[in-house]
Amino acid sequence: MFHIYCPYCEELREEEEFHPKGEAHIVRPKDPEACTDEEWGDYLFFRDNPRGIHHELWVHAVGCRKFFNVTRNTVTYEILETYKIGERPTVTAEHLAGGDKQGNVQVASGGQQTVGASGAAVASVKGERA
Amino acid sequence: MSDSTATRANVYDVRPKTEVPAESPLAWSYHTSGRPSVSQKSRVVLRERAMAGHMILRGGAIVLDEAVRGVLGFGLPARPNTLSLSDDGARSIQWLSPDEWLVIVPGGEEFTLERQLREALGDAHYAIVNVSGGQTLLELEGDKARELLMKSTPYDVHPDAFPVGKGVTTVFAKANLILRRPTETRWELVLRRSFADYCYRWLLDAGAEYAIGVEK
Amino acid sequence: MSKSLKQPNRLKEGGRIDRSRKLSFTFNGQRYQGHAGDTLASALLANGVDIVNRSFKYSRPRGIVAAGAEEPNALIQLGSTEAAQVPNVRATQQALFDGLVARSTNGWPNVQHDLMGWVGKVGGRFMPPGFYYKTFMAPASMWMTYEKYIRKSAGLGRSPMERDPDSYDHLNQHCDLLVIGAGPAGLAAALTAARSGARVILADEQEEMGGSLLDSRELVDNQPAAQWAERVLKELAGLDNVTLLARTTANGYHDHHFVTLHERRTEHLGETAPLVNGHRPSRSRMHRVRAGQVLLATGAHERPLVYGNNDLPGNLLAGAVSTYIRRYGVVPGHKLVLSTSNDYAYRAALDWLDAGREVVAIVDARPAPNGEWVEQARARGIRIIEGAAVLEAKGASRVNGARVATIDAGAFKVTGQAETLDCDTIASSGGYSPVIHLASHTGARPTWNEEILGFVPSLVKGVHAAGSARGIHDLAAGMADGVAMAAQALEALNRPVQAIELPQVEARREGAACALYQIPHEKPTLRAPKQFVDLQNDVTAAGIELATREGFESIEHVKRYTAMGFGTDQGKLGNINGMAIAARCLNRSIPEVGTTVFRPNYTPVTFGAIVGRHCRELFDPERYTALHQWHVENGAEFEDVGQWKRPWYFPQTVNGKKESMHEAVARECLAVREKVGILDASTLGKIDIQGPDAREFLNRVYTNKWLKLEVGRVRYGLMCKDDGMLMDDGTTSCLGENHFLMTTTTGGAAGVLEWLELWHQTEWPELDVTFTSVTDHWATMTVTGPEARKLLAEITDIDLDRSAFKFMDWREGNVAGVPARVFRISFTGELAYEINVQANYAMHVWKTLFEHGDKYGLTPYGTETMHVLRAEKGFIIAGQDSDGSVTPEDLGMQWAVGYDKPYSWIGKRALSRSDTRRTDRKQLVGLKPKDPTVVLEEGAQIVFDPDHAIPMPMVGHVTSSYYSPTLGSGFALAVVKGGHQRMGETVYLPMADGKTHAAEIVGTIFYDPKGERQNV
Amino acid sequence: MQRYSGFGLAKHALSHHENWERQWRNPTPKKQYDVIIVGGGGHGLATAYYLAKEHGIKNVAVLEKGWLGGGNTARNTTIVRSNYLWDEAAALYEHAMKLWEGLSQDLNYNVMFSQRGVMNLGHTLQDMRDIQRRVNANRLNGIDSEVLTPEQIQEIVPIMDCSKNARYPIMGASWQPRAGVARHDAVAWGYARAADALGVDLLQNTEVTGFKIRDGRIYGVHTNRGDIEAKTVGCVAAGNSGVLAKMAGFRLPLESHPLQALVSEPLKPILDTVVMSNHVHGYISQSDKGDLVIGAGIDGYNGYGQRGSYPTVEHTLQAIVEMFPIFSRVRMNRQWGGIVDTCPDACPILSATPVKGLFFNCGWGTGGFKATPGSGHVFAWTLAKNQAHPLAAPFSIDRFHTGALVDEHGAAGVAH
Repeated sequence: MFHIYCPYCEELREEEEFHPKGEAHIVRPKDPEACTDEEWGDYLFFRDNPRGIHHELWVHAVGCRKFFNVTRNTVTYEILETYKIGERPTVTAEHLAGGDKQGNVQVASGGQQTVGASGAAVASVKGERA
Repeated sequence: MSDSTATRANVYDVRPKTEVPAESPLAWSYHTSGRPSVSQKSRVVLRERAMAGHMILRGGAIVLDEAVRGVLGFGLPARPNTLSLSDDGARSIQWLSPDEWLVIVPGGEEFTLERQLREALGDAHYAIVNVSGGQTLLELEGDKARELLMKSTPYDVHPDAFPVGKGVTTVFAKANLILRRPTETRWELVLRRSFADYCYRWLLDAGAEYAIGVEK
Repeated sequence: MSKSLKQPNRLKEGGRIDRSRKLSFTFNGQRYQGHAGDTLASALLANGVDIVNRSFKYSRPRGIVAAGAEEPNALIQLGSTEAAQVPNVRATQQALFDGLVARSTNGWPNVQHDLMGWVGKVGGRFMPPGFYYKTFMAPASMWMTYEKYIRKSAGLGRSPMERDPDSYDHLNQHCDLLVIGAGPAGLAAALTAARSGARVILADEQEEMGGSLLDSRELVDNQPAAQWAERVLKELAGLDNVTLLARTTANGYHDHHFVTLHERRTEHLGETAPLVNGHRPSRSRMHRVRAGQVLLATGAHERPLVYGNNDLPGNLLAGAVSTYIRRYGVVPGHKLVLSTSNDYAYRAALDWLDAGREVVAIVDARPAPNGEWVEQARARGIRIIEGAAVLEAKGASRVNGARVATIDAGAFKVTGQAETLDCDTIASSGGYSPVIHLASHTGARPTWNEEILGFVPSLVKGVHAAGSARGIHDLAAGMADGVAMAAQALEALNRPVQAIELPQVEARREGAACALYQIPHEKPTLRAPKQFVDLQNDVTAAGIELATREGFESIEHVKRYTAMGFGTDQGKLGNINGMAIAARCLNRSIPEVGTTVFRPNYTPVTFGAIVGRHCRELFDPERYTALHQWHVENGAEFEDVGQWKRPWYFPQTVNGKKESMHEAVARECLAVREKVGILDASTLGKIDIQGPDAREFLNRVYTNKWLKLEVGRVRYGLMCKDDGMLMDDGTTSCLGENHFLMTTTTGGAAGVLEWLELWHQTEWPELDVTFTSVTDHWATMTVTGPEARKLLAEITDIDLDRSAFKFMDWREGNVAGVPARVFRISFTGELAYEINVQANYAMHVWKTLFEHGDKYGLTPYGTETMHVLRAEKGFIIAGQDSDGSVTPEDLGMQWAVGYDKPYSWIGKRALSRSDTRRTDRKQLVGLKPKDPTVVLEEGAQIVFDPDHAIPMPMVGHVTSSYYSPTLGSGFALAVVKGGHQRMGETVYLPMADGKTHAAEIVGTIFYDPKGERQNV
Repeated sequence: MQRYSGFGLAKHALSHHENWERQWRNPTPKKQYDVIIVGGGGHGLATAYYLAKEHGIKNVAVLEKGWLGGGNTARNTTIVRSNYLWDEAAALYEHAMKLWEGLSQDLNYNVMFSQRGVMNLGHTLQDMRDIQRRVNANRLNGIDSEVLTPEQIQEIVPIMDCSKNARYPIMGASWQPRAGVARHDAVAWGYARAADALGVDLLQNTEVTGFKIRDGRIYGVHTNRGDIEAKTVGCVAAGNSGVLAKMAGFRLPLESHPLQALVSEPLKPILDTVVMSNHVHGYISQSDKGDLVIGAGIDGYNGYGQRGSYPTVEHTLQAIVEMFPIFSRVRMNRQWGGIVDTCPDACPILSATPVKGLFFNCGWGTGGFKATPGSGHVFAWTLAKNQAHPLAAPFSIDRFHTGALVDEHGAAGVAH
């Protein structure tokens, strides 16, 4: 059971209070009518589904009812940061693969869940790029 | 998209002007599950504070804080998951989310309060929703109250993690509720009406080993 | 009888049992006696019971092997009454209580004389691993018959056949540091953390805390080691920041340091929870622990050696021998042969000798052992056979000899002439495997450590292991490690560390152990006497060899092909031996063969404990409206809608006979159509929407138009997902220029609110609007029927004149003296008023309506009547007439689709995809059965050609179907391919009973098509 | 291939089992194959077998990064049924069912397919509508399926609580007598042995690290054991499909989720059928070894960790004890998780891809095991003919663009 830092409640809460809502940062096309069927289908259904770092949307359903983003390793399940809607992640697969800060990832205030990515997380991200 | 006009809302008093029989959300529960009496052996005591006024405030903290201070004499709680209380403890405001608070006042005050707040808030962006019929408040006391809560909610109720003045929305058995600690010895549970019977039966069942009693 | 009460193997003194308290118990129908402090296993051994079970596959006699969680054989059925039965309890973990009743789980007619044993002996050779994959195939039709007999021999214990009389509960715990295991490392760690002020939980699975200290030969501070444990425990018990949980097994390590601890609260007291102050406590309790850091001090399990007939009763783990002697005062035999690969096991021989019984020999696989205990054994005159091992045990129902010879372990060869030693007990030790189960639950793969000849845990961040659990088996070093690891955990918590002073433990010189798993035999493994690896699943070394021979080379394949490690002990004793054997066969090293992964639970846990209080009446919340009591008192039958209990219909008793549903519904329907009915509609979701952008928001989430809805007006709306499929529907009223009240379906309420928040928070945060659930705040009563106005007029101050209060208007005023919002909307097609009042006053208003309603024939109706009435009007139920593949257009509701709204509302774009543009989509129509007495089955499939062979092309199905008392016939709503263009055509519904119904496709409105009745 | 039979077993017993042959070879990879199958689970092995057996394409390699049958084949709850709602899904699963019915004999490997019947309980009026809809559809599609009353249910499963006092009383059920369970590992091994015997190279510990793509066409794969060429590549790697798609440069409409299951300790036989309830959310059967095999729905978040959240296990057991109160004292032995690739419509993808010659068979969600023979059979046809098998055609990736989903959600038949 995950322990998730709600960036609005500013504390760690049990997973039972949250609902996962799939991949984060999916933007609805500005002009849907101008989309082809393929573009519209991509928006509706196609996902990155990475093995490793995943940015995902959660809602603090039994709590403040706010949606927010979670950066989580889908293999180790380690949560690397959580951040509010409208913010961008500071921990990304590219960032971690880059290397130098992997042991001690600094995150914007309030968003910090756990400091640093585990070796396994880094390895899996690297593996994916190899 | 937004304009700066006042929130033009439908506002009116949902309380009857005349004496009309009213039933708390626990009326059915008392009828079917009864109220185990409080005895010497009771290490947990339950008490309903029925028919209070419950209001949801939505809007920006700074604006609302000023209005609330003006009307109620005390401000919004400053931090997430906390509670502010009037001096006599009869009125409270609880943080629910960055733009949402729960105000609980003695029954009958809510409509006046809403009118006064709306007046004070003027053109600001805010919302006030009366939810008094939709919830009720239970008080829990006794030396086993904390253990009873540990049986029921995954939230940490240890005094280090849950000091006086804290209040959270969290999971309670298979329902959810607002759990707060206004004083050293007292816990408060704000229940949704339709789940109240389930929560009550849960409390009686889980509290049986502490000889839980229910005060009238 | 009197003989069996003697406890022949009980020592005169010693052990941690309470000799003053005698407990009697029954095993396989025989009465025995033991003492408080015994486990069932120690009591059985004390009484000289050798055979405790029969093995699963070969039905061989089996005795007790171990003293703890790793025991594979002594699985018993507990319970004297049907309801108290517990299957597969490990006798080594069951505390003895007075009156305990147990029996073996296998053996027919009994474990002593088992007929299946004969089958196992003769047939065993025909049952190599995987034998069932290779046979029982011909003829194909016989498999189910074969299987019937295979199943008969399945299983260990049996399920109770009655309800559990006990209850279970959960306790949610939080701590800074969870220490698992209260042995030397765990106690040292817990004390360190406790003195440092951290919130500590210390859990230990045994009846008594102390772990190996309880049976150690070593002295701590020059006193028996157990005394130090007692001192530490006493201090910990006095600290507020410490929770001690004995009899509590950490059985699962879940994500982010969430650990489940199963506390057996009463299982040591009786087979059901005893009364305490007039109340029965929970039988066991699951602590759901969220820990900041976790320290695993779970110790190690001794590995047995794998030799011929190593499963005969009388073969024990060396450490178990010591435990039984020192902790329980029981010597499980008279003449001992110890076969070992290491020094530590020598304590078994020394303890045996101290107990006054004969040690025939110690057979040590090492060429020249010389550790301190080895020298002690020599000095005490024990014969030590060096460079040798036990090749096989002799005996029929108990060991009566051990064939011993020198071996070359590396070359896997017997090098000397075998000698048979006369003995009744063989203790063996092949080394110690750290208990890494919990660490591997986290997904971390353990790694092989050649130095300690075992897997050590890999640890994710926040998990620490100390002492034997990570291969530090030395007592002093293990305690020091406990302190060090606790300090490491506290540092991770940013807590200052208050160091503790470690006690004095005399250093003991210990020789190196050798790697030894399977003992070679003169015969090749496939022909040698059975050498068991996994005792519970009857997996032998030969079986593993055969698996590798057949190409099963991954250890996972070997395990699955042989079933090794799939028992209730999850291979605690056998897995590493099995891997070593596979490695030998494949000519690889152990880590090359693979690693060993464990899953929760560490030891089995009753379903009840996991379920906790969430069963029976508390399985799932029942949600009630404010009028529930009235419904109950007026005889309502209820329908489950989500978690709500809604009145389904109100059967009346007419002439002493209770109405059927059909009769009640017919009466209720006619009452509404002809007079007036009342429905409790409080369960509908209600969302208060405020803000200057509320209107724009509605315009985007609903398919239809909202910008011009006036204050005082109500509109029906459809909500789609962005794939264009209908999601929910309901009415929304304009309460103020910036204030709306949305209603949703009963089941959709929570989902719709979250949906609105999702779009607002993530996509359109610039819109100034808020959503608040007021479902529970308002009670809703629908008064509907031709007499509705007259009735309501009696108790309201609202002007009900049709010109002042029009259809699809709402008004506020008082009803029965209670402020109310009244909505003139209709789901029945009749004149209708939905009265909303603050829920605390609902019962008063409802009763007042009945006080006045009698003369108008006011009739309460439930959801069934509501369905009939709405279907007659062609009103849909989202989720019944639609199913996630239905667009508003499919429903023929183009009138509720704002094609020219400027903003591309949710669902709009999807309606123009190629598939949603098809003209032959399934479309909602009405069906009129050709035979008016027929009520079509809901879910009946529709075909155009009833004579088509199976498979028949299906073109749709019936979504709603009822008998209409108003029309005097059955009628239905259905979806039919291209249905909107097929009015008047006939379709067919072939049913399971062989009948085929014919029906005409008609419009969806069966009653009052112009809508005049609701608009009066 | 050494033929298996009862007589053969007896003969081997007399020679102390010293003469059993390998069930499959351990070959070294060739440089080039006609077809490469990525993924050595049940579906991949079945695909290879049918390619060789039905289409004469024997120069085939199955690349498995771990051990054969080590993915969901090894971790599922072994339910086999074909009573799906929509014609397209029902046809595919019924095709599989028919192959199941002769599979042990076809493979000369007893996969212990046990047709002990599967029951889907209904607890609400809407459940019953859905059940009737599905059962009627099944019947007209030629699939055995019927609606049971609570009395009939009680007769088949006497130990279940069918009383009116239950929180959600049982109102009825759908019942497919031909459905049942099979021995999951044996399915992979049986296909492996049979495919190997036909000349297919089963390459274990061989991980695909990339695709060789030129001008939008595939011509091989990179692996940890070197490059291997093939003009046709089929990916059948549940739990890894998204990762493979990314390597090939496109995305799929998939999310990978944990799906948990658990078993009790072995019990004497007590439950003869498979009982499933979508409403209280749990399903249960008893294996031939005596374990109660139990599962529920997927965890909501993406996960490749082969484990899920503990509350899911709690809720599942609550449902089981609600249905079977007598199991309260039975003990849970082990729990584990698989990784299921789920599509938005709860139906699989059997499809060509934007890369010519590269095909994907994925997205089976919780339905993978039961489809194994049908999936392999249909996918082999598709690979052999470079054209979708008629049963596969509705399951192309295109449907997520046109909107022609086969929506098994809400059909009460989706879970497992």
